[in-house]
Amino acid sequence: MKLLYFAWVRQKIGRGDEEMKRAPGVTTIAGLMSSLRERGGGYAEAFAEPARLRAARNREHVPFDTPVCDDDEIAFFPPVTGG
Amino acid sequence: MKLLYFAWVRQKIGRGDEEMKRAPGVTTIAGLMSSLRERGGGYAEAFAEPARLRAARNREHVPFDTPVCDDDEIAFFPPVTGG
Amino acid sequence: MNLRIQIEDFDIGTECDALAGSGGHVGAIATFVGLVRGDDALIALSLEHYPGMTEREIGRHVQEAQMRWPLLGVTIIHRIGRLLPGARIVFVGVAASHRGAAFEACEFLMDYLKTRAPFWKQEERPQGIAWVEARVSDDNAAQRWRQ
Amino acid sequence: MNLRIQIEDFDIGTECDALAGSGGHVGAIATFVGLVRGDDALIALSLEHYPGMTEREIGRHVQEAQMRWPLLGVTIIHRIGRLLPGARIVFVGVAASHRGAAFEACEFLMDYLKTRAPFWKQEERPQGIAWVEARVSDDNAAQRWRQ
Repeated sequence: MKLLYFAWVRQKIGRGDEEMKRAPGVTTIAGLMSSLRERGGGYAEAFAEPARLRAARNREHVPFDTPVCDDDEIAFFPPVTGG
Repeated sequence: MKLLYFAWVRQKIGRGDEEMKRAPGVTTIAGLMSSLRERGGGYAEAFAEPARLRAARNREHVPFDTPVCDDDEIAFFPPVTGG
Repeated sequence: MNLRIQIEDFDIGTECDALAGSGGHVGAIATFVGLVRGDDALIALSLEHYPGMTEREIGRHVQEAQMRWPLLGVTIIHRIGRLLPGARIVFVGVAASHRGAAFEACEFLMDYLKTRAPFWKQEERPQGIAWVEARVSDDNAAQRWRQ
Repeated sequence: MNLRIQIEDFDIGTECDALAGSGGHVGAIATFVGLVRGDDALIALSLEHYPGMTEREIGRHVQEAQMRWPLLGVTIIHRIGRLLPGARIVFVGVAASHRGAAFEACEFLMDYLKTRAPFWKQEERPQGIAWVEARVSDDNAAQRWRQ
């Protein structure tokens, strides 16, 4: 899985993207968020309040209960503010 | 009085402007139109159908019953078509 | 307000730069450029205006726009004379802090210019030259601002 | 459709010339230029986007505009990176035969870009740097096109 982070999510985590092997128990975006939060540190901060976050799967906005696959590109970011 | 003609009114009359001494009986724009029509030729053509004309007195659109004075600038033209 | 009735063409970039100013207050510039369309084998469009009255009437509508919306700048350029298809004929540019005011004032001014500004147009086609008659649909577009 | 997300500035005159084309069919070009406002002692605005997704989402809205209105050309340029007050940030240009379609599509696209396009903004002020939160009033402006 490729993970992308934007805006303050990127800043808290300290990087804009990373490759990650999906753990067998992670089947949805919500599950992925939980597993990332458990990493602690900047990840715990970034994923502390899911209501402040939005997600995209393969460049489409999706709700958190969306399933994830091994070769997905998943992005996390705050609500967009427009240009 | 200064008279101005625009668009096809100008073309029918054959000139764009002229100075004219107001005849004593001419007290309104309608009266002025009648006196111009009586000149015949292009004037008669230009003023044949008042409904097709509009008038301005001193650069303001006015109805035909508007009084005219000796030093007025009176213009006759078709309804404006915009730019 | 920058209002010009002229034979010469104009440069859109230059006009937009002037509208942007240097104060950092302008956040939005809405512009409209009208071009001569070559529909129905049009050869040329010739515009005539009433010097003095045209500027006064357009100026009055710019003032009305400035009362209705919080504007930071308005530029209107209207060309006259004989124009070929594809030629720029009119420019309206409106600067404001926010886009809503800029868009609305720009459209308001264009609706006025296209319908009630003191211009007369002559169309040159293969079959001859004819004066353009006032149009009802355009009047409706201008009329909606009166409601 | 001409869609660019870029760091570089753009030239409004060049973009308008491209929209005018050479066919003589374009009668109306409505444009919008957004500038960085220096309100509240703003030092700079920095924009970040999601490459790939931003273009796809904007492109989808351009397609929607093309279905709603008879358009002859659409250009959207959005700058990213760090921009100072007075800098141009966005250009939307719409070409059509008639002004109504050009104005409406231009405003529709701007309402979308300013509210729901995948950009994030950071404001730099004397007291510090802060991310801009999504605004409700902008959402309302975009929402009216859904009715």
